[in-house]
Amino acid sequence: MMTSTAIRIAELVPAVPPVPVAEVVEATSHWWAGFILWFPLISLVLCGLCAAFRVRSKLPAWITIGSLACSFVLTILLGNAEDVPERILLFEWISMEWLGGSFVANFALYIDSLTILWMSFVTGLGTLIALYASEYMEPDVGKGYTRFFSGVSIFLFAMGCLVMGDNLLMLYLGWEGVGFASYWLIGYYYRRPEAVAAAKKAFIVNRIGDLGLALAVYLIWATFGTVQYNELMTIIQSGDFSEVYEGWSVKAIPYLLMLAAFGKSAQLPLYVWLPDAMEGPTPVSALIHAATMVTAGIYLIARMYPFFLLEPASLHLVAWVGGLTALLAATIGMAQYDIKRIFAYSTVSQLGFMFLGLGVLTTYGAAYHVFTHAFFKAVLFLTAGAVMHGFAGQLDLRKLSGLRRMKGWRIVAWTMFVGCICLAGFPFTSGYFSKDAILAEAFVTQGPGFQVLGWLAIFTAFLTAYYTFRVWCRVCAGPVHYEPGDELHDDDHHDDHHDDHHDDHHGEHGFHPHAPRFAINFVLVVISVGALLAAVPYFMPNEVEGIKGGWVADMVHGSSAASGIPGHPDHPGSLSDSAHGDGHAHHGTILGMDPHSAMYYISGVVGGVGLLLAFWLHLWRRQDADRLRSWLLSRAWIRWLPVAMENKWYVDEVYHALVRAPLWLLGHVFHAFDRYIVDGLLVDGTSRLPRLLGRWFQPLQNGLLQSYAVTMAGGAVLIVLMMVLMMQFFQGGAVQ
Amino acid sequence: MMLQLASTFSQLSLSQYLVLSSLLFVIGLVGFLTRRNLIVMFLCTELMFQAAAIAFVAFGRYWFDFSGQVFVIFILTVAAAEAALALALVVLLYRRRSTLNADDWMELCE
Amino acid sequence: MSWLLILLPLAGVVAVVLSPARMAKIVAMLTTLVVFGVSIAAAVGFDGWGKGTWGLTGSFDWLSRYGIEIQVGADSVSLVLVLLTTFLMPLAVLGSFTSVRERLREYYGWLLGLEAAMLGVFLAKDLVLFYVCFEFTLVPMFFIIAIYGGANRAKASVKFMIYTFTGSLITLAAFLWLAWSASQAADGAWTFSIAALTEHAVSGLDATQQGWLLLALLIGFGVKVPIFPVHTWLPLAHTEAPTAGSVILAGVLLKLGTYGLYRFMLPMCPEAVVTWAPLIAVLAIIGILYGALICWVQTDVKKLVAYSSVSHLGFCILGLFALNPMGLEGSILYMVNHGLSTGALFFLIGMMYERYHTRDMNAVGGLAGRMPIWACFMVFFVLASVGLPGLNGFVSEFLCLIAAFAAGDMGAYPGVLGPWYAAIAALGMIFAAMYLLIMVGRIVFGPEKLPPGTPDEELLPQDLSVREITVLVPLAVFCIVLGVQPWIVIDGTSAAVADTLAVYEPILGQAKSAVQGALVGGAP
Amino acid sequence: MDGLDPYIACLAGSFALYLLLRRGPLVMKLVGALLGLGTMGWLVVICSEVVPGEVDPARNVLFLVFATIAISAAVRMITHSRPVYAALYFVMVVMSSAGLFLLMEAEFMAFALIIVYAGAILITYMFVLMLAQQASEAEQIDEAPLYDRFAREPGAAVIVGLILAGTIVTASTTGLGQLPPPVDAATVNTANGALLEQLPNQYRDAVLAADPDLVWPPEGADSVPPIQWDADGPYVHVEGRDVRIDEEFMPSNTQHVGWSLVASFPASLEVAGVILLLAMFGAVVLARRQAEHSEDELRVDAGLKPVHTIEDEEGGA
Repeated sequence: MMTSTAIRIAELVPAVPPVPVAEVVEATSHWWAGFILWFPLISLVLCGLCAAFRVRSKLPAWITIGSLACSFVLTILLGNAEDVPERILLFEWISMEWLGGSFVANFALYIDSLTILWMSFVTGLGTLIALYASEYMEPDVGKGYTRFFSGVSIFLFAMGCLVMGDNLLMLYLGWEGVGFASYWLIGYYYRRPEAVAAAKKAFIVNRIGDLGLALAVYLIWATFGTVQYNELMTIIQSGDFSEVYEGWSVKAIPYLLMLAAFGKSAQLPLYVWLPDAMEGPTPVSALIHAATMVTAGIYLIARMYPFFLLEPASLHLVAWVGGLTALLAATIGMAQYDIKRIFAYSTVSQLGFMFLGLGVLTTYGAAYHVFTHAFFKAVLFLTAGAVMHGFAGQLDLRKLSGLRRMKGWRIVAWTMFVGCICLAGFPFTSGYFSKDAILAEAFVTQGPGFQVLGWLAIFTAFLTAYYTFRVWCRVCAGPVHYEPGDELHDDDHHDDHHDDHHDDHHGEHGFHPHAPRFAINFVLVVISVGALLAAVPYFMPNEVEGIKGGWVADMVHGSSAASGIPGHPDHPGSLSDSAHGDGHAHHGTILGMDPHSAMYYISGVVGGVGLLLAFWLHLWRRQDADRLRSWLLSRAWIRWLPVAMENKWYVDEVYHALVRAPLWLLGHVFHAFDRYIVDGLLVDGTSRLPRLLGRWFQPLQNGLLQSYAVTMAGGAVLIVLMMVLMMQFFQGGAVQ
Repeated sequence: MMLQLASTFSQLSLSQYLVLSSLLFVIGLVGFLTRRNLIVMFLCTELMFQAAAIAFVAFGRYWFDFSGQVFVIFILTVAAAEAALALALVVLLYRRRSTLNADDWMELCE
Repeated sequence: MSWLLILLPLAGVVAVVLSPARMAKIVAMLTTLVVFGVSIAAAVGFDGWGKGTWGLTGSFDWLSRYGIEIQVGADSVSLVLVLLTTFLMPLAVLGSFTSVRERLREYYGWLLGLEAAMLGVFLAKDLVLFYVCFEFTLVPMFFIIAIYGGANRAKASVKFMIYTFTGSLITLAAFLWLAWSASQAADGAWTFSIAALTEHAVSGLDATQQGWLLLALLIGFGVKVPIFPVHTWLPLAHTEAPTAGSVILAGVLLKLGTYGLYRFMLPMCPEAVVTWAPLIAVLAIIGILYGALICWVQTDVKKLVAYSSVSHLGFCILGLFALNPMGLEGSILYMVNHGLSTGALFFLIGMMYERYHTRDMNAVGGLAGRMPIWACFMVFFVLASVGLPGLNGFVSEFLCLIAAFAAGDMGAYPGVLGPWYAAIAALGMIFAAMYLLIMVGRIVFGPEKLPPGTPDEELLPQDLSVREITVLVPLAVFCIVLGVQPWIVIDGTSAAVADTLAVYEPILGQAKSAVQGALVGGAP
Repeated sequence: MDGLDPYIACLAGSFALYLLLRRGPLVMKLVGALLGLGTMGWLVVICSEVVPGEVDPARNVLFLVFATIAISAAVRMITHSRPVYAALYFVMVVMSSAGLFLLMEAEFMAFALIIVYAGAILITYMFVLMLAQQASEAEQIDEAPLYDRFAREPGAAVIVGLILAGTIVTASTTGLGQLPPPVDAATVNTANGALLEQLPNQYRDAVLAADPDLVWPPEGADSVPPIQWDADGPYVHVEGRDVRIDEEFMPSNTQHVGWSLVASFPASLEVAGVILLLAMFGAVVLARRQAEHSEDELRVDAGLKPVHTIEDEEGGA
């Protein structure tokens, strides 16, 4: 695996005869890989049948879990197969050819190690979270249950298309498909206006990103004449494209792709939908809005990394946007009270880290962080879900305390602890290693202000540790105390009589939280163990020489993102123009040490300090936190800070004022214009002309029969007269 | 010699009949336009038919072509049919408004 | 076969008129089904798929002195639209079983007459038949709107009639002028054959004359499509028409305009098209964005969908004037897809209206709980309309946009549009998502809200009946089929499209293959 | 000035008509009547001056009498304020035109006109008039309704009539020069003979009346021998000799009309029958519907419950 993917594929392509590419590199040995996609689709169809036959059991859940598990097994089998990368044609989709060109976008799979890496945690976590949801969604059996699981199935199918697709159009299909699944599931509680609004917002904001992707696809096709990965990589390798569109298209492509990635992965300026998306059921938040879908942006950039390397400035932008998003989201997360929202902002923040990693030339770091983040963030959301489920929708961390000491809640408390230390980057946890890989590279890589960015990122890591443990200390530690919520996901229960186990926690006298049962606990334990074990790949020996980072690095190395791995021969090393091409000659330092080893210490210390701060303010002396807050609020010069943080920096309001309101106004203006100017003035005005003309003759149309008769007779008589006169004049000889 | 015809029928005779016919037609037309009584209006149309019939017969006589008279038969037919339908309609209208004044039916106005 | 397709609906008209009123719908249903069957048989037996040839031809002399010989026939493009028409008609009939309750024979008679006229348009090979049928579509539609329409039907029907009629009169003038000019060129031998006139227009007219021809055609067909400034009849007509009327209006009648542009404007006046395509494309883009923004502020659901047609057909026009195979294919697909998804949306709105007697988004909402099946279909077709990949709308929209994008001096195709056209038009994708999801969010989701005066709980309308599901399922199936297997249409029409574009090669030059030549494997 | 004569005559006539139509003193109407009569005379003069040809004086006198009656009756018809009288005047027009038909040797049509027009159609008109005038005449027994007493806009109507009359009169006087001359005797004879050949019985009677010994139709001949003419009249060449045919056996006017009707216009005849039938249906349908409706109205007016209840209609709506 010393050569790059692109070259390998090029070798597979015969020079002559020039036949359509789709038929050339077609692997038949792994034809069953298509079933990774088909299983969720089958599950979708079966769920649909369940809905049609009004199944009132957990059957849809088991169908979904089973088929997702099958997909997972197939993914693992595929990962063990040797001859990746390969292409598997499933069926023809859009395939056109004409003299001098072609547009081929088939329903085909492109399997390489990056695909396998992504699909393994997508399908694996998908299966586990579906299992979790089978219990979590229990109150909705017979009502929304099938709807929920069909949504999950659609999501897995679309995500599969996104990750495994062989061309950009397939990716686009998956891209919009996951967007739709997300819309479908966020709006699951469709009776609640907030949920519907959040779903709509998610879809529309994502569409803005999709626009970027669509334009990127147009531009890529117009520039390179193909949208298939292997062909694209070959052309990039050959460098034979600079003339098209006077060269600007190649520079523009990465920015458009970036827009898409920022939309899907919730980065500045398009992150606003993600926190609102928490209106969906918690398993959805865990699966889609934490672990898998939101990492699609990272995948896109990793997959298209060669395009970004052609335009280094785009990677600067990626890095800065990622870093700033991370910081911004962390500051907002610090000031929220809703557990799920805190986790949502932390997701935005961590995604920012990943983009930072991509921007500072470590696709490996980004991918690794995606991998570990998928586990520990899933754990965090799932525990939050368990809490929500048990406490009738209570998510306010001020109203929950001491879960650790309550019967039946210990597993939840400790798995949440595991998730928290991973997220906080506590030494020797998985998050520690993956985050370090990114942070260190920020100091290593030369770029505009990357040093500053590195320090900002470290500061963000400190904030992360603080707000993570703020949650844990408030909710799980401390004295036992709780208030029930308003039972979010049971809006439509009141018209149902059979739901007996449910009635008792609605009772006026005393609220009994009902602790999670087997499925939830099992899934929590499995994933949290996974979150801890996610550190292991870091220590695995590399198959590929010259790079570090263990298994994940190997996986990334087998793909088009390989040139983003530090140590890879194609790695530019530096993004600043002066240092370009000099490799590691300008290797940065931190405090005089090698960044990689320095980062172990810095990051450990920062994480620890943040953790201690959280323990101090939120466990040992909770009153100090309140005092701090009131102190901040009472000082005019600093008051704006916590207020703005609690109000999410007013970003939603700004968007409303800058984008939505003007467009809405424009809509009304256009509507009025259409009605009064185009239709009223032009169309009706034109039609009024004949009417005016008609007014001259209107006296004739008085409704009196005989005046019509006079007119008619007069007309006829005049015609007769005219004919006679004409005959007299023109045939005058005959008249005497 | 001329058999079966008691007299000659010259162009002068024809012109006399045609002038008579046209005068009758014009009188019928003027009547149609000036009388307000629906029934009298129909009578005027009958008068115009009559004028046409005279012209037909005169031309038929001029050319010794009996199609002219045949057409008069058809005119009679049409007149009869028209009388039947038109009078039925007049009765219908009269029942509604109790008047035969054509000017009372102005709904066609716009 | 073509004659059969045109005459069968007419026979159906007679049968419907003669049958008792309660049998009218059955007779109409059977007729439309038989016509559909015949069209399927015709399509199966058609040997012009993938070739540019004509089939199913037939002719008879009418006024041979003026070269008016009624010729019928179909090439692959028109056959696709014939199939769309015959496919939608049984659904339209089935969909109006309960919504139309009076003057049944008349209603179904008009529907069948409309079908005959529409098929006549698509099957015409000579201008006279084309124009006669093109105009005759107005008559049944006028009565369908004027008799069975909503509260404002009188105004809507008159406006529809006069507006489109005025436009097409100008087109008629252009046609007659063209025929006259051809007869002058051929020493007084008249012909109205489309093929012959096309040939004459390309070879015998100079650029200025072609420009005038283009203008006249644009007015007539542009009103029908409708293109931006001449679209105002459409929202009114759509809103006031009965459900089946809206479906046919959106599904087929609008396609008469795009079909006319494809069949006449593109082949007849290539030089003028090359000159004016940017302007037309700009109008299309204005239509896309303008229509979409207006949709956003509508509260009448039907009006919203109607304005969305203005927006959607902008993409179709954009694809046509990209003047390359992808654009034309995308445009043809768009005609079909818009017919399916917008037709289905009109059906769904009609079903809602039948139950709640309102189309106001402020008055009704959150119907998902009460009508889950309806809600599922609604979401499905909205997504198809939004252009979710995997469903039909995406493929056509994508092809139109990418074709416009790549057509330009610098692009992969020779052409007169360019990236900016596509980039701005693509904003329509976002707007489409906005207004359609807002609609769904209000009438399908959200807290349940019923219009005031809705009867008691027991009397509340039920979910869709089997009949209504039968109407929607075929549409949904075809939405999916065309979404994942668009080659059915693309491969079938590719050669015809290439033939149409052949006249542009001398003007624009061949597709640039510089980059594509560097493709893997040294490619063609 | 010659060319304008007919126009001027028509102008005078129209003015006369206008005087008769407008509301005015009796004197003016008398003036109008005299002017009209004068105009008629002038027109006769114009005709005889302009158009070539001879007329039989006796017939001419009869023609003038009938024509004067017809036109006077027609004028009176459109000026009389009582519709019943108008109808009666129309009968007079019909009678005099029947007389004119007789002068033109159209006996059948003359009597058909009297029977059908004066006898049937006009009687229908009278019935309807009486039906319709009942109510109003009960109130104002000797006053015709206002709308019957005054002509509406006689000026415009007369102008229209003037132009038409001028045009047609000019055409039928000065324009006749373009016509071919009237039929000559030979043509008439040929036509009469041709028709007689089509009528086998009459032909046989004619031949046998002249020569009862003849075998008729002649043996061995496919068709009857043709009628020939010489200065003495028609004869048939049969069995080697000429058989004179008496002129009384020549086909009559009525036979000509009948033959023409069934031989030349059979389809039109059928259509005419259908028209009459449909007219009858139409009249029945119109009258029937009206009868039902008015019956209900009458009942409601009389304070009774209508047969077709109002509730039905409301339920239907």
